[in-house]
Amino acid sequence: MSITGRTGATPPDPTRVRPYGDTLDDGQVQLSFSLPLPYSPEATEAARLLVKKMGMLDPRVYHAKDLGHGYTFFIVYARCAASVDATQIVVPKIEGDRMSKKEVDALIAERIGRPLVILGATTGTDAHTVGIDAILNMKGFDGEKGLESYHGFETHNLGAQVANEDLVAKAVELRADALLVSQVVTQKDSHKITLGQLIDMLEAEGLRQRMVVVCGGPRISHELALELGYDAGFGPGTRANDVGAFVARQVIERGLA
Amino acid sequence: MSITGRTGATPPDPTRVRPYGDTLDDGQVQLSFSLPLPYSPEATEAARLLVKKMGMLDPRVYHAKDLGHGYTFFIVYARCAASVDATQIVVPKIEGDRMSKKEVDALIAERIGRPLVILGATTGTDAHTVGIDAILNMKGFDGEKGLESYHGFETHNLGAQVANEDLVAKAVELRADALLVSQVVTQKDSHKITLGQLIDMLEAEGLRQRMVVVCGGPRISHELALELGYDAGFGPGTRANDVGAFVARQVIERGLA
Amino acid sequence: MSHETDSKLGLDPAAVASCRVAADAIATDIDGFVRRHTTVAVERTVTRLLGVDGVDADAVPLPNVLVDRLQAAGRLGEGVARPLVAAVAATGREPREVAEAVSAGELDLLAVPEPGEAELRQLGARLAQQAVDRVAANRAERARLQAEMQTHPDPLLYVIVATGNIYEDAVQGVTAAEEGADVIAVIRSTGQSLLDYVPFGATTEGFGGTYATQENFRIMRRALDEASARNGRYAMLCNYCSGLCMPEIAAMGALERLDMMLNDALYGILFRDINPQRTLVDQYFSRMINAWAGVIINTGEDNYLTTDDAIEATHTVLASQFINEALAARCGLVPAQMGLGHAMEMDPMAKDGFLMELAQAQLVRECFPEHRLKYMPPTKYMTGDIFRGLIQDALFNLVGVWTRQGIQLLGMHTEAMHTPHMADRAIAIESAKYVMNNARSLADEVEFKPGGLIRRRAASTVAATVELLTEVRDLGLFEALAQGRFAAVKRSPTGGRGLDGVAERAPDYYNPIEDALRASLRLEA
Amino acid sequence: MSHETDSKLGLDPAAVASCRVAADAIATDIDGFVRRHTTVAVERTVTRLLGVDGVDADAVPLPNVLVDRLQAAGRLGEGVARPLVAAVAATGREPREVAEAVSAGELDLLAVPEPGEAELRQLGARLAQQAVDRVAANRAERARLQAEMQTHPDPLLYVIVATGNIYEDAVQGVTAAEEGADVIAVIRSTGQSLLDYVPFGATTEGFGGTYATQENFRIMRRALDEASARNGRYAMLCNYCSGLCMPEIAAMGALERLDMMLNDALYGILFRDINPQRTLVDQYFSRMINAWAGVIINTGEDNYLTTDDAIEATHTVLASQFINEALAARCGLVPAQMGLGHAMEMDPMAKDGFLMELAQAQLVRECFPEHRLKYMPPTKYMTGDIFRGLIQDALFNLVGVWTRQGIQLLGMHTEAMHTPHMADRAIAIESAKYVMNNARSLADEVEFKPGGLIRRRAASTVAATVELLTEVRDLGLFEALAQGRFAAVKRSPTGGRGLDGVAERAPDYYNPIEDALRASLRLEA
Ligand code: B12
Ligand code: B12
Ligand SMILES: Cc1ncc(COP(=O)(O)O)c(C=O)c1O
Ligand SMILES: Cc1ncc(COP(=O)(O)O)c(C=O)c1O
Repeated sequence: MSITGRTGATPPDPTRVRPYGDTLDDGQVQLSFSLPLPYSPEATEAARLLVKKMGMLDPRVYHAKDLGHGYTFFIVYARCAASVDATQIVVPKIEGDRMSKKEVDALIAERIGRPLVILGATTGTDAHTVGIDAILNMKGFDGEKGLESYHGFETHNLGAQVANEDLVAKAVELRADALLVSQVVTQKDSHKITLGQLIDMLEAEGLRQRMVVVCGGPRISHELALELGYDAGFGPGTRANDVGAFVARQVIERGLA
Repeated sequence: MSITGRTGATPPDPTRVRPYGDTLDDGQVQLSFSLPLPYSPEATEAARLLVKKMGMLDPRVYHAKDLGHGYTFFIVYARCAASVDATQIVVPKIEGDRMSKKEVDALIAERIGRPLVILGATTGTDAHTVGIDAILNMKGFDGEKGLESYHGFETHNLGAQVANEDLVAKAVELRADALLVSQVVTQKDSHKITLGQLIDMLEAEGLRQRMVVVCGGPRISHELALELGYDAGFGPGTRANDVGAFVARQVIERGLA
Repeated sequence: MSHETDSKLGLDPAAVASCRVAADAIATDIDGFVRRHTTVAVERTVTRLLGVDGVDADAVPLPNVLVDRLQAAGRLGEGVARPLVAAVAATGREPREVAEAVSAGELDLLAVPEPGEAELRQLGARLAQQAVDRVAANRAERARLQAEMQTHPDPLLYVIVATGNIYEDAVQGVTAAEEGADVIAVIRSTGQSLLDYVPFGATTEGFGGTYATQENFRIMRRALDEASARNGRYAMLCNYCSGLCMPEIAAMGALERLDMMLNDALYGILFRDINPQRTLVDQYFSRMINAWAGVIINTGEDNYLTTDDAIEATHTVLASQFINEALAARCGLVPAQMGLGHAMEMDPMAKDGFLMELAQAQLVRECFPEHRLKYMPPTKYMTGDIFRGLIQDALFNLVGVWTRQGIQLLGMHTEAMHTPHMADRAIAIESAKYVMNNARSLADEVEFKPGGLIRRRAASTVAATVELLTEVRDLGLFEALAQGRFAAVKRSPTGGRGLDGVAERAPDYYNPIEDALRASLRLEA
Repeated sequence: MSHETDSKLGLDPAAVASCRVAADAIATDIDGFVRRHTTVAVERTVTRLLGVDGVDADAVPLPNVLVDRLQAAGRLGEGVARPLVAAVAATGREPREVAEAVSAGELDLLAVPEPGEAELRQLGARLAQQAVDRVAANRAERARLQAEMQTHPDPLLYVIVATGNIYEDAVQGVTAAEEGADVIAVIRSTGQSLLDYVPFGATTEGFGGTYATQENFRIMRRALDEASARNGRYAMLCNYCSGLCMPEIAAMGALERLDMMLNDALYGILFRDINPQRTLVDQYFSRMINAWAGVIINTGEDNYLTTDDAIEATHTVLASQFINEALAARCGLVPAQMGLGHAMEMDPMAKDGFLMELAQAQLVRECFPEHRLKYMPPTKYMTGDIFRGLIQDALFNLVGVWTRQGIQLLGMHTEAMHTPHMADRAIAIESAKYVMNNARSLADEVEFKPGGLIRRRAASTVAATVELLTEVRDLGLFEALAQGRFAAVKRSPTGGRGLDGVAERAPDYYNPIEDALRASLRLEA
């Protein structure tokens, strides 16, 4: 790895992207972690060696803190020798231009002619409702009203701790056009398990293709949602209009209404 | 890498030490770095891929911040798959039990019988004196008086920005028993350059073996000092008595006085 | 403290007094309801305190075996003590042996002939007294240990451990105690509050926490006692006494010398959708146990600001604290045991938000001058930006020491990602110690300008609180909850989980533990 | 502001007034000395402002070529303007062409016949006026740009860039401006202050900074002007006007529209071992240039607390600020241009350290109510613990906004390891914006208890300051420095670097730039 820096207004090379501290390609990375070793010079050396094993150059342990009971915490800076080719990266994204509430309502009125029935819930033992409420309820989020306020949607918010079976039963009962599922707790991948089960159940009942099924939550990406068999996934900062637009477009595209 | 956790009061295995988050061997590491890529989902993906290239598992980009002008900052957590064998680590250390000021003075009085002449300076263009003052001057550091207060030492503090030539000349003039050199600025390894030069000059003059030569500073370790040809190196938090004890013992062991 | 001259906020003592009057009326109303009912959890608690523990072959806890039998027979309203004590009298066995026999099918709990009422009550009282004495002994032991060791000035530093594995929890708790934490709270596995039984044994695979089991309590208590002895500082142990097994957990905690318990029916109603009738009845009994055990309870008003807006809805927090105070007092809890909860949850991007938080925290302090207030850090507005998060928590710690809170729940800079890693907690403890020491005397030094933003904010919150409490008094608490007055959540008195475990007390309802506690706590019978 | 009723600290206005009286006497003494001397740097500055720039074949800057010649001939005391203007008159060339000719050996500067004194002075005055006008135009351009763009409330957010490569510096400065920094300071390479010439051209390999060269100034100014236009906020550019070339750098800054300059002889004396006589003379001229250029100067008293103890030695900071104020005023700098330096440098582990820092910061604010105080973050007690460091800086930012400082040097959590990385700076800017917005009105809201720790600390600092200033007045500044009254460092008037560049002014000393500046600034001739 040659550390060059600029000799003029040299732009970075996107095919060989490395971390940047204060000099182009210096590779500077900050790390912190604990080791199950008593606070000692040997522990500090272990921390240094470990960072070397990550393929880093010049690891410098700037801080070692005795956590007690045979554990030590470290703050390390080092230089990353690896690079990535940013020109080769493709991230799946939800397509279509952003639409406002008004535009979504207009699209539904024009192309579907009846309000779409949306069913929302936080499933499993997850008790977090703030995310799904932000999308569904009148109040909304970040100044953007929730789907409840749209003419184009008839929304049902089942709240949290909803068993997948109950959600599916309710979907059948209300002839839902779309299911909106929130998962916030991600410890031991519990979100993936709960989300996966729902898709299995919908497929088993032959319902999966008859509705739009999307999920959301702070650790949900569109990519992960696709992997889990959802039509879309919405992460942090999502606002209702984007979700509404996606649902409406899907229903139209797939001729579900 | 098998993530196990304890099923009882299982102690960690020192031959296979991995980072510890909240479960034995979970490998949790926090990283942060910037990339010269505009804030975008692709940049986030690049950050994730880069951490994978470090040999880490499950990298999760928790935060991406637009730094403007085509740069983005990331906070990532990931799991380190590597481990180190802590039982094999040997760190060179200064030998001998700690001694108090009184003990050092007594040792010198008894075994040498005259005050040792100590010459201290911060060399090169480095203007930081607080560290060397902490060791040499009356006031001392951390409640421990400096070497100036010892009966066993006659100290000369040349201050900062001292050229290596001037230091060597002064050492000859005062028939110094020990040189204490401080280096604080480490950018572009300037400390190593300046410290290395001094040793070269002392050797060229045939003086190196006739005195104790030690260095210190926030980024100096005993190991680095040995590599650079010094008798010892003192890092952050050093107190005068430890330096005094080392110098006195060396003079006695090497029969320099 | 609410007196004008003592108040840094220039609070109107009359307004504060009317909050207390309204809250007392609300509590009186609930008190009447509670005294007419019992629940499966209350009855299971009675069995536990009478010495029943363990599980049957299907891993069903023996307290459930006994009480399920009672309930199945439609006799829950009589209380489990009647048949249980009768069985003890009839068989000469210990209650635990009786339960084992019932579970083994050797004994039909409901077919045992009752001795005379006087004999039954005498035996019941004796067994109950043993339980009450055992709890008193734990309380004395705590007092002894605390007297021997150093104490830390308020706010106490409170941290959580939440690995899902009790053995990891113990390691984490011990390091936290070593670093200076005063209180170690063990977080529960996500699903537990909805379980209508208490799991048994040590947990090694919980989700986001371990189960509150008696064995887990024991493992943690032992680890912390050892650490306390090493450190010369008593480490308090805290767990969650809420959900469908509220009073059972109180009993377990009392038996294992827990020092602090999250204990609030309103939390369960609003955030776990537990039936309001069920959990208010459960809470009453659990709080008597906590009162007698010398446990500090923590209430959950801090959570309101996660579903409602902290700038708009602070008065709901204060109103609920007055209600919780009135409810707790009726169970024998003294102010020093009342960890009334509140939180610093405003959007950190709000201009002058720091001043508003300061006003709120000082207001709560002045309204509850002798209470050990529990102050919750920023959570909702914590993001993946751990560096900003550290600063949010530092400002929170500054407000905490400045307004002399009682229990400072330490914020974690990693709040938005995971339950705390060992180092996250260490960083949090170190920063709290730093900030609080560095600004220790701020409260003595600083005054708030009359007519300024801080005083105005406090005054308007009090005014809104008076209004809300008056309204709740007029509606009744059940109806107020149904109308969504708290946390922006609506909960009907017949909705949620656990209503089927509630029964009206029969005329011959018998609960010797309750009787003994009322006597010990000098509560109205 | 020092009036009792306006003071939050209840300061005694008489004590503050006696500080000013003593400081004025000290400055009068220095003034007399300075007016009798010139230096190689002053003379080189004259050549620069007359238009001389560039280097000779050996990379020696042309200003040095001219002045070295003068000094070699023992004629430094006459001033370079006399022969230079004479040469212009004689050859009809521009001063720069004259310098090139001298350097090429085509012209002997000291052999040119002088025109009559009147003619010389007329031509000198015209050339000087061009320089003064060019600087005035830059000043007007700054005013125009600032009027067009948004301004940020004080404290201004000040960050450094210090990559050692001016092209990286530009990238870092631009991102900082985008993130909200108000001032971008470009740090100098470690050795520059000891160089008795100004390097030439763009730097790509400095140590811990780039050289202060005119080309570097230009590169940064251009980059920041572009960023300012994009952001709609004017980004100020700052550099270091100290060391052996103090006035030359002032001239370069004036020509390239720098907005702020670290400019303090005391810093050079104490921390760079620069000769006191030399740098005090240099400072005088440099400050006149800065005054006319509309540059805000920063003084270096904050540094005192790195070699001396912040709790014990704060009064030395305040005393030095009064001296610097008096010295600066004599050069035409107005209070709004005086960035008097102080710092938050107490051991963070000190109990109630936050209160003491608050007292100090408020005290400095009240002593210098109209000045743009420069407030330095924790540096000495920053460690490798970046998490604690972030909090130290957050408390510093809180004190800054609470006491309404003028220029907030943003602390970096990585202070103990490296000059800031791009992200370190971004984190610092974001946290400062957060804390300052969140606590924006604190100053309006909070009062300090009479007789409390904060007021007592302020009063005792003022008392110690009066005492120290009186002592320095009696000793004279030179002797006080020799005795180690500041920063716990002793500096003799004949020690340190650069004394050989000082000369007594000859009776016919001529400096048309000084004359023009005095006239423009309406200073006593
Ligand atoms: C508020 C909160 C609570 C409240 C919840 C109240 C309520 N009714 O929701 C209370 C206090 C009750 C609570 C309890 C618990 N919590 Co909690 N809680 C949080 C907290 C502070 C904020 C979450 C939040 O409201 N964010 C704001 C919303 C608006 O953001 P969001 O959910 O991401 O939603 C947005 C997007 O993701 C998206 N979105 C979300 N869902 C959906 C769905 C669809 C269909 C779409 C399209 C979009 C979408 O749109 C939303 C708007 O943009 C987080 C920490 C944090 N700062 O993130 C912890 C956190 C989520 N909780 C956590 C835990 C562990 C718990 C407990 C289990 C702890 C315990 N054992 O006691 C309990 C039990 C709850 C349970 N079983 O689930 C952990 C989860 C750890 C993990 N990664 O698994 C966290 C991260 C805290 C921590 N560090 O420990 N919690
Ligand atoms: C104080 C200080 C200054 C003061 C110095 C005053 C003085 N007379 O010393 C002033 C303000 C003048 C200053 C200036 C500069 N500084 Co400075 N400064 C610091 C600061 C804040 C603290 C250093 C300190 O005093 N530490 C306290 C002492 C007690 O610790 P210590 O030096 O480690 O010493 C202990 C041990 O290391 C050991 N020890 C040290 N020396 C020796 C010698 C022997 C023989 C022995 C046995 C032991 C020993 O014992 C001591 C006691 O335990 C650090 C940041 C930080 N927090 O570390 C930056 C820092 C060192 N400075 C830095 C820089 C870049 C500069 C400048 C170059 C910036 C500039 N361009 O303007 C200038 C120029 C100075 C120069 N050319 O050297 C950088 C260095 C970056 C790097 N890694 O290279 C730092 C890290 C700040 C930063 N992040 O940018 N600085
Ligand atoms: C009073 C109270 N009880 C209980 C809990 C959480 O317990 P669980 O979700 O396990 O019921 C909380 C959480 O914040 C609480 O504040
Ligand atoms: C007033 C002043 N001048 C100059 C400097 C540093 O400049 P140098 O070390 O490059 O002379 C500082 C550093 O803090 C300062 O405060």
